[in-house]
Amino acid sequence: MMTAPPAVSIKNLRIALPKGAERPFAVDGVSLDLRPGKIVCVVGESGSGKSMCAHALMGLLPDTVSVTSGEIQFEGRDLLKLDDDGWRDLRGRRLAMIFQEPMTALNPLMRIGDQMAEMFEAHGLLTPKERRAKALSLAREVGLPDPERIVRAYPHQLSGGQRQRAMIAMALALEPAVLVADEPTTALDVTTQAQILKLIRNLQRNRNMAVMFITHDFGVVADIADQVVVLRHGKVVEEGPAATVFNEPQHDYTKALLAAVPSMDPPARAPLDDQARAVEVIGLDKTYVTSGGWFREDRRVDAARAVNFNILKGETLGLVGESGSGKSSVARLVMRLIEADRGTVRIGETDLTSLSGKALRTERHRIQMIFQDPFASLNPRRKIGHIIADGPIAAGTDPKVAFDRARDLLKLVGLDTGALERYPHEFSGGQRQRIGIARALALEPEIIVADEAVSALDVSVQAQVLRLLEDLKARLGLSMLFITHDLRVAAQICDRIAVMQRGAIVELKPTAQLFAAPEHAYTRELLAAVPGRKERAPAA
Amino acid sequence: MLSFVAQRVLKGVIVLLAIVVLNFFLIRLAPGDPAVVMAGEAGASDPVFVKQLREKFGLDKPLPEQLLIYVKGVASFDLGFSFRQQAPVAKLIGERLPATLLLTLTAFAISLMLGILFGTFAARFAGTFLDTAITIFALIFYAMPIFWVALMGILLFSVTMDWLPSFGYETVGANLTGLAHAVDVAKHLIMPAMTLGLFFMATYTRMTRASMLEVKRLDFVKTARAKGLSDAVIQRRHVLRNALLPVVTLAGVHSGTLIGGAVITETVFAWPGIGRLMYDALLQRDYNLLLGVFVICSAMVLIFNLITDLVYRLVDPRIEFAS
Amino acid sequence: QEPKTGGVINAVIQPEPPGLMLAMIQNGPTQMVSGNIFEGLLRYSPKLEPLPELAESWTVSEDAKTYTFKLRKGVTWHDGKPFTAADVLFSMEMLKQTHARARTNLAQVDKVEAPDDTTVVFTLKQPFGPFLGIFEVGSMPIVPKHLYEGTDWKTNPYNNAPVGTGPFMFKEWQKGSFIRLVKNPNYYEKGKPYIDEIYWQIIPDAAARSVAYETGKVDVLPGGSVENFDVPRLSKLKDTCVTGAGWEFFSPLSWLWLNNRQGPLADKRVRQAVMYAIDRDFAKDVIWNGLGKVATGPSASTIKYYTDDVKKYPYDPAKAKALLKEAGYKGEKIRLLPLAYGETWQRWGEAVKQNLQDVGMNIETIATDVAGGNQKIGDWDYDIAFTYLYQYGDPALGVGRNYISSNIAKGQVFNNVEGYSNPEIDKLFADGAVATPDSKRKEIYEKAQKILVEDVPVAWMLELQFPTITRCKVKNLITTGIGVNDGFKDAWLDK
Amino acid sequence: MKQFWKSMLRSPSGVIGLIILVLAISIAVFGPMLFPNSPWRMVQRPFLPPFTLSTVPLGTDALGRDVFAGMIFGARVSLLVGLVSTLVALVVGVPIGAMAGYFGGKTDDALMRFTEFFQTIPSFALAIVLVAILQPSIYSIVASIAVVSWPPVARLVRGEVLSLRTREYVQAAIVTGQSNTWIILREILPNALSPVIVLASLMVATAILLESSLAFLGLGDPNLISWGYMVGAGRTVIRQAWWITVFPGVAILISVLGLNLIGEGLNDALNPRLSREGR
Ligand SMILES: Nc1ncnc2c1ncn2[C@@H]1O[C@H](COP(=O)(O)OP(=O)(O)OP(=O)(O)O)[C@@H](O)[C@H]1O
Ligand SMILES: Nc1ncnc2c1ncn2[C@@H]1O[C@H](COP(=O)(O)OP(=O)(O)OP(=O)(O)O)[C@@H](O)[C@H]1O
Ligand SMILES: [Mg+2]
Ligand SMILES: [Mg+2]
Ligand code: NI
Repeated sequence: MMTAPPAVSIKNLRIALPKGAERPFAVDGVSLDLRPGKIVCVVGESGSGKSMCAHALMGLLPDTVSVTSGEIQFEGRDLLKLDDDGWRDLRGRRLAMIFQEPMTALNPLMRIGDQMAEMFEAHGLLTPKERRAKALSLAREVGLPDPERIVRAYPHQLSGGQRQRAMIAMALALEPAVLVADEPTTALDVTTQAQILKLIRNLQRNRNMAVMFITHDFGVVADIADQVVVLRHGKVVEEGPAATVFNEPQHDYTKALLAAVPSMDPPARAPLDDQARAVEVIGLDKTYVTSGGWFREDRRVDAARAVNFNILKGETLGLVGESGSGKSSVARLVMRLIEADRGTVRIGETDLTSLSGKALRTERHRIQMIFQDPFASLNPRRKIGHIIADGPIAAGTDPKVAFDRARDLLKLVGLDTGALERYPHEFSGGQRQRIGIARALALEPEIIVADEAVSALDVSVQAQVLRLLEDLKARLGLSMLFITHDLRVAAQICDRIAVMQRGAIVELKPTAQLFAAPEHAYTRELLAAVPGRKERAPAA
Repeated sequence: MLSFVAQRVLKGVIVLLAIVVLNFFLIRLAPGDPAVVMAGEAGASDPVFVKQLREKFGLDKPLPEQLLIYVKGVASFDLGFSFRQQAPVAKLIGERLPATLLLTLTAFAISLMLGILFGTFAARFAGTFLDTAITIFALIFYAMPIFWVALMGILLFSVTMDWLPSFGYETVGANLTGLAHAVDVAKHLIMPAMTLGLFFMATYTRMTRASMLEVKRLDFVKTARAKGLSDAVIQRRHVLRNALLPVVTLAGVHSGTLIGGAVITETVFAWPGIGRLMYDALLQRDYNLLLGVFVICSAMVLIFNLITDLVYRLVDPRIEFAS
Repeated sequence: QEPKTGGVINAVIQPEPPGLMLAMIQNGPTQMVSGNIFEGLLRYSPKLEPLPELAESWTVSEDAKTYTFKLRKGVTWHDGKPFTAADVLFSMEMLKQTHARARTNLAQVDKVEAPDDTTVVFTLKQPFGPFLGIFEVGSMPIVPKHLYEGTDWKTNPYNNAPVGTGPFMFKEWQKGSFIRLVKNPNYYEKGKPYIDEIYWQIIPDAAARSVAYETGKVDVLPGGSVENFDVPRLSKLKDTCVTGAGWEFFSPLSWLWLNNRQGPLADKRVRQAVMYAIDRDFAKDVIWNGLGKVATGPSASTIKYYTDDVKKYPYDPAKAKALLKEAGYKGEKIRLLPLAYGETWQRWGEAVKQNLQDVGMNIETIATDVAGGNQKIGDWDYDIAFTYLYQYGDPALGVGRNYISSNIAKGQVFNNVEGYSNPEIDKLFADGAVATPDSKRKEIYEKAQKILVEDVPVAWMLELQFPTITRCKVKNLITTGIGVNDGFKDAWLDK
Repeated sequence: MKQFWKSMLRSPSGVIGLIILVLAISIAVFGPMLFPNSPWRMVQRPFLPPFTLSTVPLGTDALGRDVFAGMIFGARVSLLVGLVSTLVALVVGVPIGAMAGYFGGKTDDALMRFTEFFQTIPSFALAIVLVAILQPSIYSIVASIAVVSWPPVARLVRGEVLSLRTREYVQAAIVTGQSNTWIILREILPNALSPVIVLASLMVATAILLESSLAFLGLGDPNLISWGYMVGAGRTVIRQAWWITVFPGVAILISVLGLNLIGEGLNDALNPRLSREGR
């Protein structure tokens, strides 16, 4: 099988970035082959040039970048020498692509079916009626429920997974020889992700397609890759069959990446039963109502249904569940960023839900939050020093004291004090998240709520931040509510884990117990969906 | 949908009521007494006579009472009586409204059509000479005072070339009917509508251009390209349609400015619309008439807004009829 | 030349009249259009001699207190009903309530009677010199009794479709576009009018009016309908005739109200300085295109008993400066109100401001529209204000009202708003109105003029003439002292 | 800030616009000092064509006043009206929009109805009425223009704030216990600024034109000369003396063009998608 001639052969590809970019070449001397019936996974940290390779292969590079050398051989031609018409002919018909963001990759104003039919229209195939019929059968093929209805729906009326299925249907419409999938599941929750991965795998096998699959998630790679290519700073650092790369990584970078993948085995933890309660959440209810109109009924979402839990001093409680299950809503309710319909949140002895205005403001320092996106959570126009010191200053601390403390905090999270005078965009993602942590600590809180605090980070950076959190928590005796959709992360950091589904907590148990003996069906489903469960990161 | 329209109408009525009440006082703040103006025109002034006039038109009553009478009238679709023109306000406005609607709607259509056309071109050839040329061309009409452009148009097309009539709504005394009449009105309409429309065209050109460039960058355009669709289809079906949405909303919001801009256009081209009526009413302190014009104009703007909103919502399936 | 019958005339009317019911609305454009629909008892020659109109003849009693008018027979209203003396009596009653100037004039009348259908007798309280001068159509239009008696005049439907006895009948008014009058086929003067139809075109913008004339869309530009600066160019167009005639009855005279009550202008010397400081010849030549005349005093030269044997105020900035110095003027701020009647007046305001500033006066222009300006002037809240007023042929009608102290009444415009009060002048005007014979009146009014010119209660500027521009084929348009207002009665088109 | 100037100077339209604006402003500021002749003084015979006399290089108007002096003094008023009324509109519109967007709910509803009130009355008509009521003067003109131009600002700011309010850094500020005023001023507004600045550059242009339209209807400040006034005043004599309108007209055109170019440049410079393309 390995001897089959490559469908696509990228040779020595070099793509130049415009002046002023962070490095001169997005991709520098990359060579790789895609063979029929094989999935090549391209992995690497964010910005390593994965998407650039994919786009070059589809001839969809942005105007500002250009290929300076190399070739892409496909069916005996060099794609880089193709003219517009040539490209148009190949795209869709012979080369197809699935994009990362299923929402934005579909035209919001066109019905799904029409967008599928366009595939045929673009190449002048079939009559309009046949196209519609074909769209319907495609929808069925990718397992979209109720296909008759869905082809008439607009993208926003579909769930993320459904949209991604529609994208896949489109990509497969003309049975292309090569499929390029650029992080097709990153935006999806684990259960949906697992379904989509299975779908791609099956379709690819059935049609003997060559697939280039881009991801940063080693779990995913472990699940589907035949061949793995590791990119770093635009260069291939390692390449080989999946098993080889996983089990005998050659390059240090690959090793580091693999080491950083958290394991599903929860480490042993000291019991905390004798500690006092830091947070008590009693019977929280929250329902969002969006008025419908257009002959539609109002949309009601129960984001929290009788949510009860408490966190002991020094404990980390994990809150997991698929996307949309209500995790963030609970976090915001606990933080009093939104108002609960019912229920009480108690911090120590204080009933937070009964406070408002100034009284609330003065109590806020006791519970702080670390936000998901390290960039989005820092005001791009304020210096780090201010970002950290603003809270204490608002609470009445003398500015000089507050800045001194900010300096100490930066040291504590491992940044040098020069950072005080810089702006957020001058830091890396991991550094930014550290700033976020420093800000949360500045108010000397008793409790920290971390809502997907590490999801936006690369595995390697993620590992660093998690270590830091553990360390700080132990040193400062904090309690933590740790929200994540990543069960691997949860396994590593939580004392107990609560599983949420449709606004309700369905299971709450010490971590080891939960992983060892999930009781609720949903928990089991969730655990099963974690990609790469079969393989073990060797360093774990 | 129905409840949405009902809600919007209700809110519109509230805004209109506010307009009535506030303007009622606002207009009366202006120095100048309508009775004195009228007496003055007779070339004499006589206290007894002025008093008679005030009584006749209820101007001697206390303001709150006058307001009450007015609001009651408006509630029963009676906009009051014009002291000055001695006719019901509704009738006076009714006579002028069709002309204004014709002018503003045509100008609206022209500005949108040309604006979108040029904007599309500019976006398509962004950064090239054509783009710059279009931008400058559009800006010239935007940067020139309407009254000046109008006069230039008259000099060029009426005086020098003698192609188009320079004033009015139709050829007076020609007594044309049917198609000939329509053609005649159209000929009269071209210049005013163009002058007014070209000014707004600039905004839409720029808006369309920016919006197109923005949409062009969105992922689904890449999807479309990945399908192998031709450029023309991508531009039309994927880029333009999405790019138009903000332009249409802006156009709705702009309608107030458009109707306001008609005051000058109507003046220069002697177009018998309500813009001019309003200005004259102001000069004469014809309170009821002025208020009436304001109410009607605002109602028009509200309706315009509602229509563009509805269109927007129909075209864009994402929007729910949230209030 | 023998008049020809037929043809359509397009004339400009500016601004659009608010209504055409002349008895109730008397602004300039209304008079101009409705002067052809309604008629008065008399009309006046350019020399201001009374001419017959609805009244065929008239006699005045010995004691000058009884005026008997013989009405024309066989006159009908446009709706076919006969016109009789009852209509005249009714009109007098109605006008007292609807026509400010008629009301003042009729105050002299003790009673009006109609011994028969064709005779009307006015009995005055005392002799009133200018009485025969108050019967022109704009001052005293005769309205149909049968359509107005017992109705609410304000909402009478005939306000919008007026019915008169005049040579033209109202046909159609498209608001904002045009007013259309058609020939009255039953007009009592046989053969008249000659013109079939008149379209009064409504074009609000001055430049557009010029273009309309230039492109042949209109044939008549009545006085004031184009900017003065454009007149020389238009008059050079071929087949174009320009005349300044037709304003004799009105004799518009422009002046600056000077607030005699307060501030620097309370000082006669400062007021005289204003007269010296302003270059009125410049205004005449540059702003008014050489039309009109520099005024010498309160009376226009076309008015009875005018005299130029008064103190002269030539343009003399040096003298003005000297007078100001003498009066001790220290640069106090003086507010100037221009007249919001368009470009010409705006320019004039600017020029006068500049003139006054040149002699060291500290002028601030206050802009208002007409209504706001009237209010300010009426409330005496100004220092200097532009105006122009009609003089109606006789000093007792159009001159005295602005200078006698009994006419000082706050809140009113067009009376003695400057606040000039001089018992001698009061007496002279009181005597002048009732004095007989003519030579006596002449003596009185000449004396009054001398005193006023010395005191400068207001600063007289120009006797205005508004040029009427027509195609030369429009003949006989202006034959009387009231010009275009009743001109179409005799006009004809030389095709 | 440095970044901003860099990207600003990289866009050619921005540079040209800046040059024009700087030129116009220096004429407005220094011109009258170098050229102290009053533009109202009648210095030569009326309708003197341009380029005939070196003392009145651009000819004279209907009263024999120097067109060149008018241009220089006019720059002051036109630019002042444009800039100040825009500033006032911003001062009114930004807080209203910010409050509506930030507090949402009833506050938003009330403030937006209020805004709508000003937006549905045809803006020019409202400006005319206001100027007429307040009597024409530079103050009332600026005020009226500001009154009709703030609603779009408020709407824009509201939209921006509405989306910024849910940003994580704003929430971070809330949970650290900062006050609403502080959050609006420090966290939200600075980030809503770029579209506002772009809009403002267009508003300056609109204000200059609005002033000229008011002057055309005779509602300008009679004591101050502006380009709009000159165009309006010369319009009726354009057949005899083109120069009276053409010079100030071109001046308006160039200024508005310049401001628009700046707006364009700002748009490019401040739009992260454009300026950060490739990072
Ligand atoms: N402001 C809102 N208005 C209406 N519905 C909302 C709102 N915020 C969240 N929702 C809905 O509430 C549900 C729970 O949302 P929430 O953000 O709490 O989920 P989550 O578990 O944090 O998901 P994710 O993993 O994607 O962050 C979802 O269905 C979401 O669509
Ligand atoms: N349009 C562009 N213009 C200039 N530089 C770009 C452009 N798009 C991406 N780059 C740069 O090219 C490099 C490679 O980007 P690429 O999108 O291929 O990364 P990636 O590996 O797909 O990362 P991610 O996992 O975040 O999607 C990065 O340094 C990026 O900043
Ligand atoms: Mg990528
Ligand atoms: Mg969440
Ligand atoms: Ni992930």
